[in-house]
Amino acid sequence: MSAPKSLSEAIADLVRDGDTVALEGFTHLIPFAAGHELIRQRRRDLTLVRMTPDLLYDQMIGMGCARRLVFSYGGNPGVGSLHRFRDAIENGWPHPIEVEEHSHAGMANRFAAAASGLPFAVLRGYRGTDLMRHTRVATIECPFTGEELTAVPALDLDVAVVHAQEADRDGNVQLWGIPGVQKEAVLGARRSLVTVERLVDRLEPRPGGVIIPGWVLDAVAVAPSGAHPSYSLGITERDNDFYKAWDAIARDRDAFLAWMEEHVIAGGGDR
Amino acid sequence: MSAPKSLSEAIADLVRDGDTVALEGFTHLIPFAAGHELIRQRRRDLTLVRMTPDLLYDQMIGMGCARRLVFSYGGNPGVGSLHRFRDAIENGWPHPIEVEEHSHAGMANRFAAAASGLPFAVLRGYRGTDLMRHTRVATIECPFTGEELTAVPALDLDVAVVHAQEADRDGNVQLWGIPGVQKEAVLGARRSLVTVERLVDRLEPRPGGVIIPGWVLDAVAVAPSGAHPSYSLGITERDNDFYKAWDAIARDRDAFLAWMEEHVIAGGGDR
Amino acid sequence: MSAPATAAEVQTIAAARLLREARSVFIGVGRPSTAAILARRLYNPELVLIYESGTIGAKPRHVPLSIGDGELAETADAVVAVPEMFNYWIGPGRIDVAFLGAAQIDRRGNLNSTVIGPYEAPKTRLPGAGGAPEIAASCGEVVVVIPHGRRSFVERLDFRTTVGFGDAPDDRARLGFRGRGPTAVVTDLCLLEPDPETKELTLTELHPQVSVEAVREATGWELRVAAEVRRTAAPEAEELEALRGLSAR
Amino acid sequence: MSAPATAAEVQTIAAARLLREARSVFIGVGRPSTAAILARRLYNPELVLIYESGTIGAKPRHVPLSIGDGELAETADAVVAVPEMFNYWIGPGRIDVAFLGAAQIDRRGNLNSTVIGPYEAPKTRLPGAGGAPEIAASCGEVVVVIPHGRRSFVERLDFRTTVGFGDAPDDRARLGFRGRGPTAVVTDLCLLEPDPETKELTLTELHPQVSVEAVREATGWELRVAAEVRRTAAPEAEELEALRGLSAR
Repeated sequence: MSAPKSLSEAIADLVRDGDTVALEGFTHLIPFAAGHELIRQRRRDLTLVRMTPDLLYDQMIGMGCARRLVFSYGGNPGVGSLHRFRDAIENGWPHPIEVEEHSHAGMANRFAAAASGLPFAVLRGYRGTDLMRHTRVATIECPFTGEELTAVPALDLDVAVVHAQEADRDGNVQLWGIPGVQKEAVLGARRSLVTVERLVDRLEPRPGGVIIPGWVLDAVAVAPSGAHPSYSLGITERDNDFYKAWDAIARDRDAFLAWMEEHVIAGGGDR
Repeated sequence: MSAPKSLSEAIADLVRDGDTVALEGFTHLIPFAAGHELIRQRRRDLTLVRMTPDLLYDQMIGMGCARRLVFSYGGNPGVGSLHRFRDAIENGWPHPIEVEEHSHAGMANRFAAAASGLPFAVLRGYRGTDLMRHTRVATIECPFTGEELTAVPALDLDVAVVHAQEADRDGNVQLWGIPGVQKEAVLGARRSLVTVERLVDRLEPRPGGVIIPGWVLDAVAVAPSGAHPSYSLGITERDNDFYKAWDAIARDRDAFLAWMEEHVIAGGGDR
Repeated sequence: MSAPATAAEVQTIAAARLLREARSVFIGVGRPSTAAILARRLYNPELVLIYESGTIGAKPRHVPLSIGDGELAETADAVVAVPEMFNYWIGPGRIDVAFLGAAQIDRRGNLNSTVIGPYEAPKTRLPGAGGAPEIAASCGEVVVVIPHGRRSFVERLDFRTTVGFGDAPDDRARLGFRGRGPTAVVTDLCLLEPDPETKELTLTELHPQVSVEAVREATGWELRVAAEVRRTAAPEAEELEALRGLSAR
Repeated sequence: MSAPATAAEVQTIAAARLLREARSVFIGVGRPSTAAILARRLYNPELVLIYESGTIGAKPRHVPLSIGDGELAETADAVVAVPEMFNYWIGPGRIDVAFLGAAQIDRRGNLNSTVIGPYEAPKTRLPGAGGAPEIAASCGEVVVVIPHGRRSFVERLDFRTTVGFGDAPDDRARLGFRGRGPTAVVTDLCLLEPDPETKELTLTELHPQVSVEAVREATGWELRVAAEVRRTAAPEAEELEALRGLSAR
């Protein structure tokens, strides 16, 4: 890890067209600023991986960044549908996307397997469901008991992007609050970027703090409020009103494009 | 979880002759007080499980509690041999014990599998070693890549005992510092006991704090300095001099028995 | 005097009442979440609320919009990473009750939250599985909270996202599941419970003013009705007041 | 003027010098730990020290007696649970160099830390594997720090606890190992490195005042000697002083 970079430079350096990219954050600490930069830099043909696509991937799908989506829950939590995600799958707008879906337990274990450098993980899951026939899992037998369990393949991530509360000047990162699968995403990807609310001289360990050493990261970029409308516990609050308002914005293609143009494209890098 | 019990009552309630018991704590927070209580209560035929048997299992083996030992590193860290452990294996004193040994990676994954309610875990490990032929592991093939990996069976624990810094009056526990495999041990066992340095009215979350809710525990007992000569970070210090002195005490059967009689048996429950 | 209870309010209160004895409950967003928070408030102050975001023992004062709102993390006894939540807490069956919703349910309590229409070309793309398949397999029991109507109570699911009782009474055992499966389905009209033998969902309790006929009408299969159908106790003033005080921020 | 360097001190300093360029090093107790702490002090202040107890980036001022002393946790950048240490950090090959000790080593750098004598009835029961098998398989490279003598440098191990190069040059690849294996063995007499082709350990550097003959004498197999054998630079006063200042508490 070298010194912090600008977000636009970090994205330009680390993410290429056609990459498999996970922007993670489970409800909390979703890296919106980084996703918006990907939209502004017009990345195409990405395989977008996230447990919960949320508004961020709704936006990226609607802006044509995605060729493929790997996920486990594609809703606007507590509000309803992700309309751009639906429009892409149901109507192929702006273009068709491929879908590979899993359960949360399956996705979490796929991240953990990637972080562990293993080709697969084992869990009790998927059995008896139609998911088994529509996704990439396999049945595996316990060599000790003979019991049948389910294997899921490790995620194969080119890049992971996560958001955290703070980094020190050596690029060591600390996040606290709901930790999701961020550590697994970063450790499971070939390249990684962490956006942070702020730089500090020294990380002061916090209750619930997860520290990711700078030497396993490729870049850190400062992006204040970079999780909005998601949040950074202790620094910003979840903008639940925006989550609700998004339903109407995203329902209509033109309203969506106008909103993205005004707030993301024209808004430049300084949201 | 009900209210905290006395240590002698908790041990009497939870641990039976013949049980498979893990007293865990990786160098830090080793539950010596609980182990001494097991010695005083003359538990027999135990299968003793620990990654690092350390002085505690040296004492329990020497006092005849163990029928079987499951472990991955049986040394006095930084000092040398565990003489009672060696005497049992090399000379069958005070009686022969069976041994099942693993690597640390294997044991850690066996604990994690137990905590996950899975019959086995997968790792890259053991391959090419003589360990593979002398312990319980199996080769397993990745159903996606065909790669051969190693499976280890989940531990099958009747009881887990760990030590922590503090508990509140509802039996919620917090430990901090090196967390070892304590959470996995507690979650992977049928019954569990946590000894703590102190009771507090309310757990104040700490940096690095691991909180184990009282509702997954069977008993909490207060045992101040209950990790000595190991330590409870922030409360007691590791007694390195004792670790060094143990070498001479344990080397000789009579010296060992005399020490145990004086400090553990006659010392009663209030060490 | 406050307004009379709506059908949705009766549903939420009836669901909440099922948690009087539970030690721990796993909840998602929406009405199941409201019911569990209400239960903790009214009947069971020790009830441990667990969200798949990783918060164990959360104590929300209001109904959170998402399962990851800051208040959940701030008030939780412990917050764990998502892999730990599924591997150490849900998978091994550590949680007593799971409250789940769905878009469709069939007579054996199987759930669809994936698609309406064919999978490859769906008419409606739903959010997908989330945690439901493993939660329903592993938690001690499942309570389904779902609106009652012919679009949701269907003869045949478009997609089986989550197994209730599968296709036969012994399917859960055959699949190696730990939990007992759906023990109740709470709708805005009634409560259904599985027949002890066949595991087919059976009408056992009607909400106030609802008739058996109305439930039949809203059910997309030929409904089984228990020999004796109970009547849900009308919400108490205290219950209604508490529920209305919980509205989402 | 201070006392001249002992053979053990030369060994520790020679091992420490191998860490000038490393980003991260995995260390156990004893001389390997001293060497790594010395390297961080003298040559490589950014060196990340990782102990299997879960401490990442520990900054001990003294040599800890155990790998879990409080100072390691208190000064670490991060402290993780043991399953995470092995699964997320060691297994995937995230660590550049591992410093390991052993009771026996053979000509292909395989290690024994399990038993002397037959496994079922050992003459000497050693501590066992600990983290060594997976550490040696996965870390970028391995440096073995071991006293030189016919009891430790043996023709045939009594037990193969840890694979160096196995039985043949391509064994590591066949076994699917990530790391390059032992790149150096540092003893109190010399430094050995694997032959690039055969992977057999070869004497490449003699410590001050040690002869090739003395090394042969202390080696339990017919020793390969490089065409040109280097001479270890005598410890500098600064190196000796720093090493002597690190003594275990």
